[in-house]
Amino acid sequence: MLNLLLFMVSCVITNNFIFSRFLGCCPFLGVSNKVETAVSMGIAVTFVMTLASLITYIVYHFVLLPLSLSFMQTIAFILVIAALVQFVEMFLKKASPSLYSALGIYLPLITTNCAVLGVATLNVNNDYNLLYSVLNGCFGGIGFLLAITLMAGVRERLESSKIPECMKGFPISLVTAGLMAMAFMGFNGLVK
Amino acid sequence: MKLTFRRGVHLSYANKNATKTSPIRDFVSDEVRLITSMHIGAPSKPIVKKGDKVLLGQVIAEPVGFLGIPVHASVSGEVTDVSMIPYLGEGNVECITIANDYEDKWTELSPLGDVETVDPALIVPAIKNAGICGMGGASFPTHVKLSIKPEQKCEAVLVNGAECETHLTCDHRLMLEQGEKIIGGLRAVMRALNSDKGIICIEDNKPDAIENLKRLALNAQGVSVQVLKTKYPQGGEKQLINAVLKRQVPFGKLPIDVGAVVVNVGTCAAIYDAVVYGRPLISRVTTVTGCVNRPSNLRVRIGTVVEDMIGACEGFSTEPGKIAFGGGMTGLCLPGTDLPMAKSTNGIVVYSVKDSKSIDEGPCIRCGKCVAACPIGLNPYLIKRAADADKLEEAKKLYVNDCILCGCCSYECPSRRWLTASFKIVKQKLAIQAKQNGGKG
Amino acid sequence: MSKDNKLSKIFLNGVITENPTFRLVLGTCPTMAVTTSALNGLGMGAAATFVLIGSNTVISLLRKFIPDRVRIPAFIVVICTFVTMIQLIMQAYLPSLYAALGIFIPLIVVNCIILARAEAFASKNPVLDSAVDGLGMGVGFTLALTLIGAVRELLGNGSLFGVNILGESYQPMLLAVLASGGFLTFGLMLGVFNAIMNKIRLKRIREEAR
Amino acid sequence: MSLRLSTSPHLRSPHSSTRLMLNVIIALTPAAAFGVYNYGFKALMLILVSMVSAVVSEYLWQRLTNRPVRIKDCSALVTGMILALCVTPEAPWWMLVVGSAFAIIVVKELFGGIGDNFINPALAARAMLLASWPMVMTRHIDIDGVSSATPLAEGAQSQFSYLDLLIGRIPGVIGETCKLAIIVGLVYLIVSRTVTWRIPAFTILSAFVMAWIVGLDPIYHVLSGGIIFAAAFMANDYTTSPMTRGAQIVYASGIGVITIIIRKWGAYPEGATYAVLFMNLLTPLLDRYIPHRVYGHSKREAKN
Repeated sequence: MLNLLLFMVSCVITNNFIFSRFLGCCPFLGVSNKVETAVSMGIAVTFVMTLASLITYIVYHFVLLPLSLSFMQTIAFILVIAALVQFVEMFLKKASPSLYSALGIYLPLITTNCAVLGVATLNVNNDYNLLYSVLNGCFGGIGFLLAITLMAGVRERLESSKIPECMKGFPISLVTAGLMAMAFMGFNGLVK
Repeated sequence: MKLTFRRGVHLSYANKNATKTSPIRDFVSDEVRLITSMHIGAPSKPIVKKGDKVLLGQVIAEPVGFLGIPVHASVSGEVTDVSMIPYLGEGNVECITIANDYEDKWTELSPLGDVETVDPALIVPAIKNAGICGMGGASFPTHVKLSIKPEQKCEAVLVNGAECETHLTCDHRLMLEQGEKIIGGLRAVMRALNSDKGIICIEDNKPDAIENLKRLALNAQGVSVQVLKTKYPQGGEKQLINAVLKRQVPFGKLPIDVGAVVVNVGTCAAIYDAVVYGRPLISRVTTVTGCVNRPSNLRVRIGTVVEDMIGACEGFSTEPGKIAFGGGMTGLCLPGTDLPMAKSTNGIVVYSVKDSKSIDEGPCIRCGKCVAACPIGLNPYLIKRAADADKLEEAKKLYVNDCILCGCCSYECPSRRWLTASFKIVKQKLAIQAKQNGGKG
Repeated sequence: MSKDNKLSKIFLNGVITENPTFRLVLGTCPTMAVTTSALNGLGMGAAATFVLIGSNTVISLLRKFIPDRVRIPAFIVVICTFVTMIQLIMQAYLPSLYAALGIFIPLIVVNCIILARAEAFASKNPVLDSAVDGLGMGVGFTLALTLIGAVRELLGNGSLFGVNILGESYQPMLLAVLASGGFLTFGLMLGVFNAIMNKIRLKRIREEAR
Repeated sequence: MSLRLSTSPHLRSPHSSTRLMLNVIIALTPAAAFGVYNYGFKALMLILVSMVSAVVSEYLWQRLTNRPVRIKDCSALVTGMILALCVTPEAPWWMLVVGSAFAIIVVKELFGGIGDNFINPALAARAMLLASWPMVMTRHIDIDGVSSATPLAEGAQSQFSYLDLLIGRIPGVIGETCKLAIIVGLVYLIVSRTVTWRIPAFTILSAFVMAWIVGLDPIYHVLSGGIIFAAAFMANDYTTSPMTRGAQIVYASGIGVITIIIRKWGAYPEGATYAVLFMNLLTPLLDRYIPHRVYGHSKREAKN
């Protein structure tokens, strides 16, 4: 039980997808202008990462391994994820239009979010069982949500700042992320 | 127990010392200039013309519209001019000039008699006829404030004796010297509103006034004195209600909606005169202080010209840099000394050239002192950010319309940013916008 | 315009004018993740270049046959094929580099540069142009990654391509090779790059005005 | 006679930005003086090097980027001084130069200068130094100049009495050891109305409670390490701390709790630096989601 808890904490903080694994940086930098959109994006990513962990686990262990097609891993995963995102989009449109209007526009972006394919690949590389895979997806997503929300909060604050011309946009966002990553370093060793 | 509201600022009140012990002096000048828009609402309509002889207290301009109140001659003599003059950011207003013949002959008055026996229904009309408006600075017509709907109940009448502004001591002196009138006026208001509770609210930096009114209140039914902590802007209507009654007036509502009516001490004394003697509002106490040789509290006729009042205080002590109607936090700058004071002018403060230097804005250091000071609970630094970028909608979402322009944020700002000033502009712009939209719809 | 001239223009476009890292800021994840040393940057860049050239060529060849509606999945399948190829090749011949780059080799699939070039260039242009475009973009990416890797390696380790440069007395600034150093170095280098570009643009405008 | 027209208010508080920064410097002086008394000339040199290089970095940057030079507001001096006070007296001087330049240029000026940084410059610089040169930054000497372990290092817990901790007879960084000197400075800050009591009080209180909950000696943990220094001079840094009362309380409590979490379970023996940095990240969100209630509006309305 304690192990599980520590694992979750490590997924969210010490092994944060953004600040220590560099996965999902594009949406992290691109969709963090406003807190509201950042939160929506974070939730969408968490959702897809959790589902993707589950499904890629099944695909890998019940299809690829028995057929000894594990070298097809990447191609299989990316197709599964693309299909999954499509499916989630369709499902949301039908089942919950309000949620769809909030998250809808972010879903297509998630297909090419490396955090999603990353978590699937990491699960396989680390030999996680089903529970750990899903937890890795879910709490990794929550870590992403945390990171992008904090980032959006800071960036909203920076809106009217007198940032030098050459640093505007990506450069200052990257420096911000770097300083944030430094603050996260304090939690190193929290999970041995 | 001393009560207060949340946040606000602690000011230095040393600048009150110059006048706080000097008794009220009477001063009458050769000429008065009475403008017709001394109150909020449509300007009154002059009914005299050049050359007319007028008596003291005679109606010289008639009320117009729901908020209207009449203007009375504050001296007896001859009308020498009726013309438009520019006045304090209101554009041109009509002004009636009367040369004083020093006879002080009263026009025919209709007193109602003792405040405890008069028919309550007659009190509010008498107040309207006396031309009384809020004398604490807001100049809102008092009869409108007291005309409450039948379904509304006034639980308490608050008398505002906080005088939280700097420099000013006119209310303080009035409470010391004419406490009976204040309590009498309060009783009249209580009877008019059928309210059985009257609370005189005074900050604890005026212990002599508190003592005086506490003693006098013993003989008045339902009247008590509430001591408040000294903090700015304690005398703001909303803050006072919050401090004393622990209630907040919802946005867009009036104090009466939470069962309260707030009346200034000066207004109370004027109401007493109007009811008991039938006298209209022709004079008031005004503090003249700052760089003048003899800072004083003057009882002057309404419409006295600033220059004459400064003369009554034996002139400037140094070269003046800035002269303002009102105290240091909300005072309104005068372009010259030839303007007359009005019914709501509670003080004239002369600043030296040194104190009038323009202040350069520094960058915001986000110290949060403005947030900690705002008595309304706004985020002045955010509103200023929106204002600087001319984002009116954003400023509106940040509740800039709730701002009471008390000046706390500007006072506290270590970077000397012009917060209150820019909020005033934003509010004006929003008002214009709302008017235009209203016109279209 | 001669053929050679056009090709060299396409090539330089990828290397400088539209440098995927410094101008377009695409594919940021590997840019920061693997650039702890110049060699890793070079390796990552080379792998991406291989995939870029391959996918651009194949997609350009197939551009008339792929129906518009399924083009994105089709592109991904093509890209994925090349990624799997390079993955297997590296696993076999460069196991240590493969281990250092970790999951960022399979993640080339979702690297926006590659899909973006397929969509914006290869699906509209002939084979040779597309291949050169892939090469240009790849070289631009490789150069940028190697440069960032070199700076981080120099600061964080005092060495360049594994060779000690700054001597024994240099106390390495470990931060540069940590995650946060990745963000900071990339951000600051991007800022410097922008400043230089702004200067050049300003100069050009001034010259034109003259 | 020409009269100036200006909008109210006509009075301004005596606290200018420069005055506030000078107050902070005055408040830091006892801690700095004790550091110099303890560790000698070397500590004094480090403090001066740090302050000077901070000011020089700011001046150069502002000149090079054609911005108004604002070194007169003394904020760079404060940053440099705080940075020097939270490094070990064993640090080489060039490290302070790198640290101050990083603090001023990367953390502050790149974001637009004073008031625009989102994270505490001195602390970010300390974290940077700690991450870059961990061996040097964690080398400590005791007051006799013998290298030894800080009171928070494993196995060192029983070596020091509460009194040792309070008056600073312990190894540690230049300015953080003598809690008494820091408290004197803090009291000055509060009395001079430079800062309010809320953030320091809640930081220390929450650390105390948290230490007690997780079974550590609360008095020992509050008195050792940088928690009191952080509470006095870092947590209530104007620019990076929240402004509304509720947000300040959450922020300060977060610092105390995270400090103890890092001390108990983390890899670093001392967590105050990172706790403050982490809560700095939350500041914009706290300010936004825990606003003051606007007079005459309901609470729910105020959140949007």
